[in-house]
Amino acid sequence: QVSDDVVKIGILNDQSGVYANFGGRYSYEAALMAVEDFGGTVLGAPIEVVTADHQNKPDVASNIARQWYDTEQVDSIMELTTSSVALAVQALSRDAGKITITTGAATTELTGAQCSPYGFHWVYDTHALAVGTGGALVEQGGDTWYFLTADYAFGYSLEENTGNFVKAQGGEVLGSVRHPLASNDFSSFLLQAQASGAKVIGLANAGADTQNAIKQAAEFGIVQGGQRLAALLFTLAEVHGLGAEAAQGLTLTESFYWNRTDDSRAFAERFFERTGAMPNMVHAGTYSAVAQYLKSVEAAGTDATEAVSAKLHELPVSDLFAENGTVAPNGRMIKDVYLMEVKAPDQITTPWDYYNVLATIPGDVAYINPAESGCPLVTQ
Amino acid sequence: MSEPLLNVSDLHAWYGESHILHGVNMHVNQGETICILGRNGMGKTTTLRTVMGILRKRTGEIRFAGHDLMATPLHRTAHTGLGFVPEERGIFATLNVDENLMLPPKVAEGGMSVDEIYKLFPNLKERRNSPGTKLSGGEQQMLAIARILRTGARCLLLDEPTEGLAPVIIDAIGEVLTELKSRGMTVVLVEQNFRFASRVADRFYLMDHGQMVMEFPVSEMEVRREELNQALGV
Amino acid sequence: MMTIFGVPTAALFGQLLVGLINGSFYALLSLGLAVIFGLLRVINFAHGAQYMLGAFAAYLLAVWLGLGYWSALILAPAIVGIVGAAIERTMLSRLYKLDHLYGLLFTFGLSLTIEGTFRYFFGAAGQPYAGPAALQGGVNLGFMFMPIYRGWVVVASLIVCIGVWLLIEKTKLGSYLRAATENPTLVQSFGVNVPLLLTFTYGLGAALAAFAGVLAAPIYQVSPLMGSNLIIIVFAVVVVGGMGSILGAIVTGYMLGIAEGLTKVFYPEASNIVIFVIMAIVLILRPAGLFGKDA
Amino acid sequence: MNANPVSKQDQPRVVLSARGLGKDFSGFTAVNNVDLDVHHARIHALIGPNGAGKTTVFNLLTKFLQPTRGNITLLGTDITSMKPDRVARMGLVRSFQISAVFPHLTVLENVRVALQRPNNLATQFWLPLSSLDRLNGRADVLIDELGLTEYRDTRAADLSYGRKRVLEIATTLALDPEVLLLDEPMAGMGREDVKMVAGIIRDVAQHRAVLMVEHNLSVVADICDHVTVLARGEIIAEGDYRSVADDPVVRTAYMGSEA
Amino acid sequence: MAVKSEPIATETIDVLPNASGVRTVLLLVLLAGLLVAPFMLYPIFVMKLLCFALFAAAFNLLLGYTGLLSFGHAAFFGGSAYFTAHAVKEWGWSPEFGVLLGVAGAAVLGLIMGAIAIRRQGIYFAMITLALSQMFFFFCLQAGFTRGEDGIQSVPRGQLFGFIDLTNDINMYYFVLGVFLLGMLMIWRIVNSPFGMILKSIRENESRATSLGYSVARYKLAAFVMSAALTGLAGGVKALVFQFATLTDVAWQMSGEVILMTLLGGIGTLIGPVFGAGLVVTLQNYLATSDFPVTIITGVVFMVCVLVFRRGLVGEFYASKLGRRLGFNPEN
Ligand SMILES: Nc1ncnc2c1ncn2[C@@H]1O[C@H](COP(=O)(O)OP(=O)(O)OP(=O)(O)O)[C@@H](O)[C@H]1O
Ligand SMILES: Nc1ncnc2c1ncn2[C@@H]1O[C@H](COP(=O)(O)OP(=O)(O)OP(=O)(O)O)[C@@H](O)[C@H]1O
Ligand SMILES: [Mg+2]
Ligand SMILES: [Mg+2]
Repeated sequence: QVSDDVVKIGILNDQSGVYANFGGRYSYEAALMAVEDFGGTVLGAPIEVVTADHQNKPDVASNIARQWYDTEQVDSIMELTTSSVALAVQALSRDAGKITITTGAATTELTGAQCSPYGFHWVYDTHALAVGTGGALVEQGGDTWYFLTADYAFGYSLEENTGNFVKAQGGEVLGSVRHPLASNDFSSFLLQAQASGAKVIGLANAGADTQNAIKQAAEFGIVQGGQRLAALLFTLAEVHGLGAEAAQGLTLTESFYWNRTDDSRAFAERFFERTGAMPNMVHAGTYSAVAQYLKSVEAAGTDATEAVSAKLHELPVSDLFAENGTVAPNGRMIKDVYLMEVKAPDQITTPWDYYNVLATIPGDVAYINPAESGCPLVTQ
Repeated sequence: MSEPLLNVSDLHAWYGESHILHGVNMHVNQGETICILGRNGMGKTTTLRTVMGILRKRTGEIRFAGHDLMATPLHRTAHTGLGFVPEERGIFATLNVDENLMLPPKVAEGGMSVDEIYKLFPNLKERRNSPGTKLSGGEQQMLAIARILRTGARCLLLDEPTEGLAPVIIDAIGEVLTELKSRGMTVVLVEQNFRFASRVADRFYLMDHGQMVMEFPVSEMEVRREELNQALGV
Repeated sequence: MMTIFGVPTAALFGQLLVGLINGSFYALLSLGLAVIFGLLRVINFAHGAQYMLGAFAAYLLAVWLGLGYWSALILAPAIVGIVGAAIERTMLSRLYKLDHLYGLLFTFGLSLTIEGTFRYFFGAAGQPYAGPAALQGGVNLGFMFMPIYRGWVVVASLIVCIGVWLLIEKTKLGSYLRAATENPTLVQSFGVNVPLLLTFTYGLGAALAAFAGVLAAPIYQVSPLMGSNLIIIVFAVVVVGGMGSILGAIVTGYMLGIAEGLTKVFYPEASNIVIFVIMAIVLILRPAGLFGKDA
Repeated sequence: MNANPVSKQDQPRVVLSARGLGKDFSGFTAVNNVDLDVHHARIHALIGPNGAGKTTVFNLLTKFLQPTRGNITLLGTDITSMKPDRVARMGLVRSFQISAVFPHLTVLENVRVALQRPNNLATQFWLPLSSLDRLNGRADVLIDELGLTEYRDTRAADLSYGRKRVLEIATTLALDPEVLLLDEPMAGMGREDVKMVAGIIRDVAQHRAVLMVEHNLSVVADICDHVTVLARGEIIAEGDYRSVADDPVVRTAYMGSEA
Repeated sequence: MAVKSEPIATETIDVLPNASGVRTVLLLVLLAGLLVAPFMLYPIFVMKLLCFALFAAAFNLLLGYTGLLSFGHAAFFGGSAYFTAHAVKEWGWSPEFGVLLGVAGAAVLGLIMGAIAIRRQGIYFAMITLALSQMFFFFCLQAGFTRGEDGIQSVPRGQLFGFIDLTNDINMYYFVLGVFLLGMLMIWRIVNSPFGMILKSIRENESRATSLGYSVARYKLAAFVMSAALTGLAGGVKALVFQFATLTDVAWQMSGEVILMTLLGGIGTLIGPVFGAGLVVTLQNYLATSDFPVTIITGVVFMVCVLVFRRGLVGEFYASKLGRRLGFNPEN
């Protein structure tokens, strides 16, 4: 019942670009851990994990995915950092009848208008980020916003979600400026944001782009001038990269924090031994996704796409990443997300213990109600 | 007689695969002006370029003033006192006349001063700030010669200095050469213009297919006229 | 708030300053390109890679040897210059006899190799590099907040540009260099060691790029691809200025940086292409470039 | 020096003329106030010291340079502001001071390239190469006339210098030009070639106008009907060779001891 | 006596008596290989190869036969991919018209870019085309219809002539092969035509061509536009094969890649670029999922080609003894 006598999982993500630390090779490591924890075989067939670098280019990603499916018997592809890539690969996989579980990308489109019966979105999305970080800042009085947006699907989605949320809370969006992915120089964009006079500058970008923007904002005295920066997608990896000094006080949203429960701590220690870094939500989420996929294969008794997807939709998710997760008909895995604050350097006692958890946002608040997601698969 | 200033023996040279010089033998004494005659393409220019070391695919022996030129890298050759005025003149377009004139480093004492040079070539003085290639052919030829006179070279290799020049200018160049000779300059001249050559040269070589086939002093010029005309295809 | 043409002065001056800083990099890089092109007739496609090498040299000097910014500012260009000279000596010098396009293609391959190698070892993401402590912070100019370090970049690039220009236009060395461009064999037959001169020139050009790289390191991240897109803009700058014109490269570099800054204020959508548009217009009106002599 | 046989020659008439022609190069006047009439069926020599502006005059006439002053008329049409290829199509064709052939094409192909244009076989990218074979007849006649038959299939690069010049003249003649401008056609040629080329020029001039720059005064004396002497960009003398050569101004400015 | 100058004696090599027969056989073997290829190899891979081979051959039409090095051909390749993808996906055009639109679009782009660039020569030309294509790149980055970094995804392959289903890889393959052969045939014809002869003479001596009455600029422009249009043909088909049009295809690295293919195969040889493209694409495919960055290898290959074998693989073969015995001429 297992095609080609092997269950093969592809981890496709950015391993050398701006998101190399965000997911990167460590996601692959997390996937390997999940396979080992599962015992290395499922239904008597060996489990294999392959990986490739898509360089954040949707066409490169599609080519690799196509080739994996056509010539290398890959059964499902996961991780898929970068929204444009995730959208492309999810669409292609849907045509090819293969499962994708996105853990790295953020756009709500994946479970919205472009949803797929075989596509799953596991870790977070732009809506959750908007509700988390956006909500917190508006609450603190940041009611006028200006966005610095990465110029592709993810950026638009994040800007739109956050903007809508801000407006819904009675705030105002003064404008936005778009920058190409992997920009070096944010100074002129920052100056425009500064000139807008908005109270909050929303950084609708991610990875190294956000790090750079924060650093350069400091150079131009933007925070001194009284404006706040909202790093809308910022994880442990980037906090570590930027350093606690520069990152202190940032508010951010993640769906996982390693130092939150015993289970997560135990996983994190093992992960640290293998990689030298603590996991962020993408790494933990990839572990969870692989594990859940294997469980579903086992439960379905086959690796056939239809059957496994059905199980993925059906089985509850309960592991170190998600305590009580469920998968909605549009493919969205729904669980709690957390609002965090980066501690001041002098408060950090354990290495990597960067966060205070400010609030837990329940899954049904964080994520769009599946019925309103615009996904045609959801029967109203 | 003492050792010649320049002595070339059994010199062979190649352009890529084609063997152009087939054992050239020639010598030039201190203070002498010799002239290499020969039809087009017989290897006159090649001889000069090989002696100077510009063409490096060569065998044989070249000695100049006690130096073994076969073993001397091109940029050291000038420092032995050899100066070269190429057929195509080699004026630099991006430098003006003055800069062109000042370009070659001084290799020895005793060169002419800039004032002396401009006295010799008044045309050049007039155009001293124009870019080199904006000069006409004749002006360029003068500049090419003038340029070497400054460096203090003791032996000049001159390749067809009168080519494409007007008769008055040729006259002027003839005077310059006579003047240089009186100062003890040694000159190796390549010429097609035999009337000009016989005015300035002490001795002649006739070149044919990459070899020197005849050698005679200027005094034998008249006697050999017939023979020469035949050889040169006049 | 004061405005000019409906644009707040702070934004206007801010963008002008950013433009001037970008212009400083354009000028330094196009200067190096012009020097190399002017004398070797090689379009140094690896210039962007050498700029990156400068930044990386500074970064690695700091990581491995703990050397600070100021020593890197001297050492990194020296190292890159020597590497450049070695490459010229061993490889590039074989191409002078051929069509100049081969020089372009060779350096293109070189840049791919260098960038690929650094990408392999350091990833495409940037590495942070700390600027000198003395130049941290900024001054409030009233209309805007100017980071001191960025001011220093403008000053340093101006000094270097003028210095190099004087070297080439006003010294004997410069006239050797210019003459050697046209007829290296002849200059050599005059007793000048031309191959050495060319090696020196390429080294100088590479060092200039590396100098720009060190200046850039604290502002931008140090990343393997930092030079690869910049180089094309710099090409356009050189074309606008007039290929091989040293002065043209410098002046155009600053001018286009500022033009780009202004575009960001008035019509941001076009800021990426404004330099190329200017290039097209200049080519139509003055094919030899603003400062170029008619070919 | 002997006069040309006038018998089978066409009647002279002005085909190319320049009035008040002048050219400045950034402040330096290379050519000034030149009036020139070139006649059909005559050989007109332009001589003068180096730097007199002869090549520049050629460049002006053929429109490779744009004159600063003055105007040029070709066959009754004002061509002062035309492009060089246009002028060439009107029948004014030049040769270059430095020989200009297509080195990697054979002699035949060189000539055919010239023949292609008047025969409307230049833009057809859909036709096979063999469609050019119908030009071979005409090309062979030219090649034969100029004594290149032996070299018909030799690449131009492999020809001797003199033959390259002859080939250049052949391609020029292939266009059957009204006016032929030759810049130092004999420079760098062996004596035998000089004679041959002089003969060819004399022949072709029977039915067209020739304007040539030449330093070789014996050739000028031999074949030219009319001589214009240029010095410092201006015309200092004009007339047949003898009268010009006897002119004391010309003697001091140009001819020196050789006259 | 005249200057005696024999034509330079080249090493005499007897051309094999049945040389042209051997060449025909070689060609037929190649053709047969292409016909059965989709059954032996991964069809998408072979299609990619054919698209790039045509791209390189079209590029070579300009570089190899006109002597113009364009560093901006990605604009035509990627531009055409966008036009085709947009027409097919958004307007529902059939694939053949989509590709034709791509070709027309690329030709228009070529006309505009060419008109500016041919004002200069040599390296200047290369740099100007590079800059102009970069300008087009930024245009594509910002224009709405290209969808920026996301690209035009899921382009339907549709039905060729309304009845051949191209979603089938084998059908698609033969369509691509047909286009490829057609393109190569056109290039071959252009090169060996009266027009090609003039291009050649312009490359050899521009001012002489002018003085013979040829409007050099127009010929160059015409060659540029033809090359752009054929490049567009390759680009449009590629968009259908991969069902994708992205910025990668308009980026300057793509222009570099096509130069590499041509250089590696042999500039100025008709099938050199085909082999070059084959090698580069195979290499990239092989390395795509390995850790080792392709750029290093590409870069090194570039340097080696330029330094030691500038004639390229096919060119070197032609110039070799065997090649010459088979009657290939390294000059052409
Ligand atoms: N760069 C070159 N490559 C190959 N062969 C060459 C080259 N230069 C000259 N030759 C050949 O070498 C031979 C000798 O040429 P050289 O220039 O020395 O003749 P020359 O006697 O100076 O003639 P001229 O009077 O025309 O200047 C000729 O047959 C010529 O074709
Ligand atoms: N492009 C230019 N720019 C500036 N000056 C020029 C240019 N071309 C020629 N000249 C100048 O114009 C004058 C005439 O040059 P031209 O080449 O016409 O002389 P010529 O009579 O043909 O001489 P020659 O017999 O030596 O070839 C010269 O003094 C030259 O320096
Ligand atoms: Mg000679
Ligand atoms: Mg002249």
